[in-house]
Amino acid sequence: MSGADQIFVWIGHEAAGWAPAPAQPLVSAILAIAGIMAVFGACFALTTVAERKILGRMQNRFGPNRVGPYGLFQPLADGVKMLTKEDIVPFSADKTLHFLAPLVLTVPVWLAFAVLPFGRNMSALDLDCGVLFFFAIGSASELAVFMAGWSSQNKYSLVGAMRAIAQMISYEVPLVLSTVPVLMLAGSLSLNGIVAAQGSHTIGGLARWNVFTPWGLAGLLLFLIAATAESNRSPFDLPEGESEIIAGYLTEYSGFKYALFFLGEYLGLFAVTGLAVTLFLGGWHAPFQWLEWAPSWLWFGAKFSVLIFLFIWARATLPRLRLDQLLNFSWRFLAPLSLINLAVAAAWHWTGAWESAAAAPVRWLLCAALIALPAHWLGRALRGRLPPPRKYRYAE
Amino acid sequence: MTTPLAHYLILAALLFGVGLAGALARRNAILVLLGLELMLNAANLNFIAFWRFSSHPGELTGLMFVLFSIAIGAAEAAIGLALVIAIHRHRRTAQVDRFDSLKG
Amino acid sequence: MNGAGIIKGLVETARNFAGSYHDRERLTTVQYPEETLPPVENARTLPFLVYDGGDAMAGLRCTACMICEKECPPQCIYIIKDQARKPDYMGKMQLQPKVFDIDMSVCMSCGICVEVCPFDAIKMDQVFELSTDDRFAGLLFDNEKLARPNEYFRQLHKTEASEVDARREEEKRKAAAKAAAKPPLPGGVK
Amino acid sequence: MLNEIAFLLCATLTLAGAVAAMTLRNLVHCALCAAGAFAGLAAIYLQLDAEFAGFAQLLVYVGAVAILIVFTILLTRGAEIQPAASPSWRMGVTVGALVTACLIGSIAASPGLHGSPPQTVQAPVKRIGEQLMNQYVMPLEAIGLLLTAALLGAVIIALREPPKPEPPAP
Repeated sequence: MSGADQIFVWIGHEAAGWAPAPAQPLVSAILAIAGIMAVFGACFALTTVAERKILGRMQNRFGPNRVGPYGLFQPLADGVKMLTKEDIVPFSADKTLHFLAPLVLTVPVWLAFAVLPFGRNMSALDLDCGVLFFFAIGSASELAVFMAGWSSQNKYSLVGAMRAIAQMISYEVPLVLSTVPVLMLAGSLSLNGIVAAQGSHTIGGLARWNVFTPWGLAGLLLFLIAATAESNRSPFDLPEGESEIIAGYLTEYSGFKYALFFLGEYLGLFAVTGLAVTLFLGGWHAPFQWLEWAPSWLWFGAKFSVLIFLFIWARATLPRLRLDQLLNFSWRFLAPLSLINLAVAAAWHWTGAWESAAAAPVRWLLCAALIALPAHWLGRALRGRLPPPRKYRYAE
Repeated sequence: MTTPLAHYLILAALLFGVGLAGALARRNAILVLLGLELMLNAANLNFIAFWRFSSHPGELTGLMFVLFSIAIGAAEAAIGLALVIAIHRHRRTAQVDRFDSLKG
Repeated sequence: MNGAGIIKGLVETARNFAGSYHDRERLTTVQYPEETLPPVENARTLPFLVYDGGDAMAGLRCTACMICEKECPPQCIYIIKDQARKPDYMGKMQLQPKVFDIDMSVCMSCGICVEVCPFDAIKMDQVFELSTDDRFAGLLFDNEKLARPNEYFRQLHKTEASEVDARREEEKRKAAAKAAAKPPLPGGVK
Repeated sequence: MLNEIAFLLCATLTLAGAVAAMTLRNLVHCALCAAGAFAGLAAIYLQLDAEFAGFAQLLVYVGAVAILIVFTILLTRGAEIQPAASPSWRMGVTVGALVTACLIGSIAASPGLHGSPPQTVQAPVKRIGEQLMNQYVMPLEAIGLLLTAALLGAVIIALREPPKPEPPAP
């Protein structure tokens, strides 16, 4: 264990040590909160500009490059703009709810970071039922979205909010179901326990991450798709589909409240990405045993960045779905597939004794087939429900 | 842990009273259902409090009861609200005192 | 295969992402204040007045005939005739404007003034960087500000300018021939 | 001391939310206040060391039931201002007050409700899971059946009835 690995833990201990003994738990809690808020606040600022630059490059554009070197100070300019904008509240709006909605969205999202382990000994709160806490906290965002849409007294807002809630409820099912195999095989709801369960190594020093198993790979894909929908990102950004309903539930928000919504959405994405890293990608563990010398928080950050890049990549590539496609995709494809994945995980667990060099690939391929074939059939069934490709009479 | 059991029980009693009064006094079927949910929650609070203050909490009986009760509450809400929607479709109202005939 | 199209799309965007870094050709954006697109001959933005010779006010082709003022749809042209006259390119005495104002904030760049001008005196410019901190006085251009030499016109719209010049030469030649054929009336042309 | 303050805060939130949910005239406000009350109850569960129950409460009541209620309100056009109470509201309030008085009276009369709990309680998730899979496996299955039945029932009840087939044209 190198010193760099535990540097943040050490700093926290030292700083809390200065405080009088009765206040020490409070001080270390405040330090943890400040650390999380600083890191993920900076991450938010950086991601907004990185996302715009990457989107630009993927569309053969430059992206923001005016404010500061390489446009890195763009978030500052955006922030100043947001904060100095007039805060407009519609005349007929429900003022209290209109004010509360961004807070109800943003505050619980910050709480979700409390249980994520960012490195060795680096989780603010080691809850025995951390995953449950994470999803329980996340349920507040639906209410916040409803509050925002309904209190604006605007039809676009209401339609956007109803779409958002329908989408969040539909995709929460595969999101939670795809985590269940991990919890089942780790035998723990605590995120630290789940990371510890992925800490051992197999032949060649390869780590036993969940993603290296068939059910883990399928679970990660299901989880990422559901997480994209859950955080209202393209291609599932119907609630804000600007071509149809202006900006959905954000239509009547401006200035700082809009910025809060923006912050809440990105933080929700970060939280769920952190959860994906923890559940499927081994948390802060290195992929190979001989790479364990690098600081654990660096590994977490690297995996986190890769997943965030994946989200941005998908956003640059895929067009927005229609509402019926969206709901059909969740209920007819993702939800059954995540249930099947549960059974595959059980099969994997049941064949746990097949560890020999000859049996291990058989086990892997068998389980992969068990999940790939249903995926193929479900996909065909889903496509069978789509209307036939449109014929353009005068295009030939 | 200094809050005595009596405080939790009194809170639960008050919650139950509020839910009961609301369920009896309001006319909207959704609010009646909400009152029922509050009463259910008051009972849950009692279970949790008694479990916590029992002499052998390792048995988890009260906790288990609450978990099942929460599931039943969710099922009840789903069915109740579906009924409200179905009745609203026929009678164009959600006021309980207007559901006064047996024929749809 | 499920998702084959998605993978194809992802590969395409990834190719764009990597390609835009090593292949400048892919980036079609022109970074405006530092670089600009090469001028296009047919580009037209706002009107200006053409003059011949060295002195802008003396050489102004405009004869204050008021046609452009009447035809201008948003009525952004304002002309007052001068009492003094001056000879035009054919030697004919013509009126001249005392005031010729165009309110550029009102002009809609339709080019009708150019179409109707019988003297080729008003033409379309290619400037577009007109930002000013005074939106009333700063965009009200008078004849001093509007006047541009014929060389400028030639530079902007080569084809059109050579046509105009050839026509004017032709007319000038005809007028000179006519003047040579007919002895001048006593008292000059009135 | 700190514990007592936290309890008072949560209890106030819960009761205020409940009272508001039962008295406000705008149904959407009622539903949101009820969600606040449910969240307050979840906080009290946490205070009673019942983490799992608290988070389950939050997940089910705030995340699902409150949203369901809100959806129903919008589907039944209940967002318009409601009459505050039925003609018989006095009856309802009286009955509620009487029941509450009875309960509180009996609580006050019972001895032994003022002591501290005997020991710190450990209710690890693992133990809850083991209990669910051993001692409570039948109730668990029953609940699963109940939820499935409720899901199907709710869908079928709320489903729009198919339009009656048109009589074939002569």
